[in-house]
Amino acid sequence: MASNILIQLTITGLAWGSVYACIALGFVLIFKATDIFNFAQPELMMLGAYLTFAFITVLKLPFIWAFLAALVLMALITALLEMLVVRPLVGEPVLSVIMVTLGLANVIRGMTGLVWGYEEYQFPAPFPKDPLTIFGVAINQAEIYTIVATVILLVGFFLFFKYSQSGISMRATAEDTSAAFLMGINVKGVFTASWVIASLVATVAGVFMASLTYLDPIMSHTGLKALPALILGGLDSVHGAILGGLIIGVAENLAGFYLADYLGSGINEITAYVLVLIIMMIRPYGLFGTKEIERV
Amino acid sequence: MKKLRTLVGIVMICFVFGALGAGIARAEVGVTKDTILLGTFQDLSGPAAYLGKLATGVLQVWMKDVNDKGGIHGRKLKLVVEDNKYDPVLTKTAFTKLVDQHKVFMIVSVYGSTPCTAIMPDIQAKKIPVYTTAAAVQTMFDPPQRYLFWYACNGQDQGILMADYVFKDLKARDPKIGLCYQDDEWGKDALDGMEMAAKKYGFKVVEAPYKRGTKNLNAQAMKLKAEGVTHCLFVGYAPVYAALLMEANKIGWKPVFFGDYVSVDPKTFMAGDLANGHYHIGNLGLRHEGGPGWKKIEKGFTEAGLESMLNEPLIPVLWNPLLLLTKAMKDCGKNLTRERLINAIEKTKNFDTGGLGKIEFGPNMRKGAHYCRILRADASKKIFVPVTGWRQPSLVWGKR
Amino acid sequence: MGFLEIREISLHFKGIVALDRVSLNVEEGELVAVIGPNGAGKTCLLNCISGFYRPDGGNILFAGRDLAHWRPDQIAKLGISRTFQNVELFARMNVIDNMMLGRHHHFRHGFWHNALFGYRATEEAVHRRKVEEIIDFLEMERWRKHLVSSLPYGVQKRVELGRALVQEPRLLLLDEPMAGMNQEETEDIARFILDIHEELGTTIVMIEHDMDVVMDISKRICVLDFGRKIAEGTPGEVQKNLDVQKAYLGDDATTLLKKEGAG
Amino acid sequence: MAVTRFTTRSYPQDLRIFPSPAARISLVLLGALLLTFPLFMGTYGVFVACICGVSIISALGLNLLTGCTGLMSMGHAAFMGIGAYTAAILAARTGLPLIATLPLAGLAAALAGLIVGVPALRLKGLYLIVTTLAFQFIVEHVIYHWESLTQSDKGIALPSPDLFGFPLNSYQSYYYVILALAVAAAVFTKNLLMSRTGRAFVAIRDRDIAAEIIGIHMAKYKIMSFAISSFMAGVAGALYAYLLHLISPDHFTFNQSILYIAMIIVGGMGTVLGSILGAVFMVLLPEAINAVSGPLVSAYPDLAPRIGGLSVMVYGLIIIFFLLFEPLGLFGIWIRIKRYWKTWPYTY
Repeated sequence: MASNILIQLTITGLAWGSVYACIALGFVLIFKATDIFNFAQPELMMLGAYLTFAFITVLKLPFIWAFLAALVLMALITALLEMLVVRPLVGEPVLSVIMVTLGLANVIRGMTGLVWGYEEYQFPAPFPKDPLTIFGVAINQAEIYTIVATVILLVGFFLFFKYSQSGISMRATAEDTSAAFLMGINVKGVFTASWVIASLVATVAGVFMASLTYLDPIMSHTGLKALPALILGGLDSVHGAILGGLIIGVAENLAGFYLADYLGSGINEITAYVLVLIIMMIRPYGLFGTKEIERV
Repeated sequence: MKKLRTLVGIVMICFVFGALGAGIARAEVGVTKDTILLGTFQDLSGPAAYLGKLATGVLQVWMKDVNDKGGIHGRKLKLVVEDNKYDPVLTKTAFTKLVDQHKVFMIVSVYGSTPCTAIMPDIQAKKIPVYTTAAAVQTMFDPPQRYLFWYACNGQDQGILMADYVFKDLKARDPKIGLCYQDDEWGKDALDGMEMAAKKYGFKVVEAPYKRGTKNLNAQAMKLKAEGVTHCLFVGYAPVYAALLMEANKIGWKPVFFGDYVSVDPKTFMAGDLANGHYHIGNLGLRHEGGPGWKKIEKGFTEAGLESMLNEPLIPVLWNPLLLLTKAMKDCGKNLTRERLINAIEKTKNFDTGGLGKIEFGPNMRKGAHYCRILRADASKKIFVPVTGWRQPSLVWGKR
Repeated sequence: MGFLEIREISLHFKGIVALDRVSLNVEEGELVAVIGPNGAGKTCLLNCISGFYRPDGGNILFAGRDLAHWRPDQIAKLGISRTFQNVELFARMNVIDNMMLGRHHHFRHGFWHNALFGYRATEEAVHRRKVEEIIDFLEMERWRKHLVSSLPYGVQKRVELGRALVQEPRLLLLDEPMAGMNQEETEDIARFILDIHEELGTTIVMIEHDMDVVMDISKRICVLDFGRKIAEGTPGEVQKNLDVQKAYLGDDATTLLKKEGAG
Repeated sequence: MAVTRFTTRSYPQDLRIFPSPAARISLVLLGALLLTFPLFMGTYGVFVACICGVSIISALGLNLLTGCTGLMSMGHAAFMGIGAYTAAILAARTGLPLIATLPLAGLAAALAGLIVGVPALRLKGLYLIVTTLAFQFIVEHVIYHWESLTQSDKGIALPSPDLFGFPLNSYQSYYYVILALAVAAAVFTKNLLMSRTGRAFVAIRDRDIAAEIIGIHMAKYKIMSFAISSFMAGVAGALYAYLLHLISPDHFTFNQSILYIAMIIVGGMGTVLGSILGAVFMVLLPEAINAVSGPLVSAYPDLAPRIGGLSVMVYGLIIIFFLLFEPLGLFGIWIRIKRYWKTWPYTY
């Protein structure tokens, strides 16, 4: 029984961790390519979920088409945002760029509020509601899909960066923007592409988070936990972001079960932050991040 | 030297204006020959904005109804709404603005434990009637404060009522009773009630609190399941209740659920069939019962073009007190003052709401709701059906 | 014991050898130049002296003190100041404020004094006077209140030199003070360096690429290549050194030179 | 930053906080206006002014840390919370007077600042931001769950403050306390920025490595910046607590931290005047938004549950607008207006 509980908690934790990992992945992609830290990533996640929802309920599209339509629309929106709002700030101090994305986060959140209001909606998820029972452990099908989809995404990204032409130019741009530019890589294109890809991953995360629960504007606040996940893994490491997300997903669910009696009921909501604080004390550049050599 | 003279001049002009402003005295603040100015702060843009929309709608319909019938002794009602975004500081700002700038007669229909708590000291200091609050905090009416009227369903009452029902009506044998609650005053009140009942009936409460805004209730559900809970009371918002139901289904845990009065809400049915057959505790008349009170609400809302709000079962929480207020204001006659109004509210006994639920205040009683019913959710029709009559908890609520 | 003694210091980055058992002695009042091709480890050497990098082996002694356990700011306080290869000025401040920062550790009163007794205009004025002296010395009067980011590159380098000077250093480290300058500016800076060396008597260690200047003004030259010291001596000696020629011109060129000499 | 080409001032004159006679005269006028403010503004106006004052003190603190030293903090509200709760607990339980609780609240927050500051020494950029974010959430959690001390969301009610036996039971009288402290904080910060400490902060912000090599003890100044900034936040929090009479964990949330960041961006990073302008602007902004959204809602009741999005959006747009078009914030606009009038009528 006790081990069943542990497995059950871990699987749910992994599902949530996958969602955090997807959001964190978006953060890393943008950061690696453009050195910009996009605080609006949780909001992009929320927007993706809401758009999918709107396509399903208003246009009565089947889930998969609605999802694809949302992906396309999100790609367009983020490409525009990147070109109009973020690009003028490339090269500005880190602080102001971060602040712009914070402002962007507010704008997206406000627009979502204006359009859809502050009510909760049931998300018409395509996954069967009844759990599967495997070896006496009941597992939500949405959770399985979340985990599987994240794994597929990760493998896809790995291959994309390793072998595809655009993946390689993105890596090159991340390594040294000006050199990449001189090598004839379309740096602007890479910048836009990184934002677009990040928004697509965010949409996936949003759809899964909404499927696991429901749709409401507080989603973005939950999505903020991808930040500690990211920092935990190390800012510049893709696999670090994924692992960080998973670690935090599992850790918070376990903490919610085992520690809530001792440390207060909200402990699962702050587990991520406690973890990141501890890790920062030991390794100031995250578990997998690289330590920079500074020069003068 | 010239500058100094200008300065003195400016200061003196300011004094004169200030004195003029102070000099325009009225018989009672907010009441003129033909108007009564009411104020309210509502969450128009925060996390509880759906309530803000509802409350403003209810107030609109009520004022139109009163004014169309000639107002209160010829005085028309006027309303100032301030947005507080459910934020304590902005609530305080809104309160100060209503009282000191708009100079309202009283404050009506406010809710939310965080915002209402933030202005408690001011209500006492400024002696402004606040009628009524629907904040789920015991301190709102216990100890009673002269200027603060409260009308909602008390957490303690619900905790006790649930245990009463489990032991007396369901006659459950050796039940394990659990409580999943939002870990604020609202939930803790319910926990208090349950613990009082636990002493009486001899059981142990299994607690599973969660933080407001939490989306993943897996740990809570697992904990309740691991403890073998058979009857579980949920205190929190309806969507979270639906999430808990789904989580319970996921882990194959099938207790009898009780929802509190806030989850007597169509959003509970976000969980679909999973919500079917579970119990709720409610203190309000329900629309599908078709009582005269609800008929009137339906008419008013339809005329105002707000039909979409009618499926909110919580409307009477805001509506009932306003009916009583109309009567109390009329009882005051032409000489409407804050103190006389409060006395009039206290004196109104056996007030008829048309089947919407009881409301009654007394000289030392600021808790307007005393009776509840146990309801049962019917997922096919998305309604809640009463399974008991109006009842009071078997234990008397008290101070923590 | 020397004034600045560098004893066999080594420095590695992720397996790359930046400095390999480099030693150098500088006497008080000397002007030593460090030269070498790009990536020879010259700047690393300066970074080790100013405490920004910690050598993996060996030690550095300054006026008899081992610098191994001193923080960069403490080393600055000991009397070592420096300029940087890429100008490291505080771009959003004006020239005076930049130079006042150089006076930082000369102030006697700190935060508490300022907070409790108000603004110490008298002390500020004392240091301001020193700053103005250096400004006069480096002939920068007309840029005093300009934001440094609005100044031409050559002037910025001069401001940086000024900031190092107001620290009243006993040892001045200059990292390519003439890089990216035109002929006139180079001559100006060379004159200032000589003035500093002769009038103020400051010991100077300088990295420079402009061979003409190096040969002109320095008394002793140390040559680094791939993190190793390959030669040391007077300009004449260094010029004749075969290793140095090889390092600068490559193997083929050296053979070419030899052949020409032979032929 | 103005560029003056011709200066006829002596060094001590140049080193004054308010160099020109024009500045001093306008200062006197402003002072007179501020002193007489409660006489012609209603209670509500004074209350809002009080909130402005508190926000100014807090924003000055954050600007010192973020604007001047370049250490971004997303946990400023947490420091205010620590100050507020210290003051509230001391005042409610031990009955200490305002004059004692204010500095103690500041010290408690400064202590917390030291605790965050030490690990922050090794952290840069985003790592630091997320660490302060973590601090914010953890403090919120502790305030919420240490019920025996903080009474959780029931909140702590504070007694009416008094100063040397003179009761400050109205906003009007309390206004003067806040005014005095806000002015003191502004003068203190200005003074600090003009001294070697302030210069060291800015040097660390612009080029930390160079700063260290020219002799600035980075660790010391970073921690100092954290401590001073959180001290000011703590005092502001305590003032806030007395002003509101009752504080609860909801007063010091992450959103508040973001609001303070917005204040210094809108006002102008790293300047005293900027902190003041930004704080006032952001406190008054909801009023302006309400003036628009109020009529909108009464015209279209269906908009009511959504109109809130408007204010969230306006906040975001304002932040973006300032960063894209006016990075110096309101301070920059002010400087431009000043320059325009200085050369008027010879503007070209």
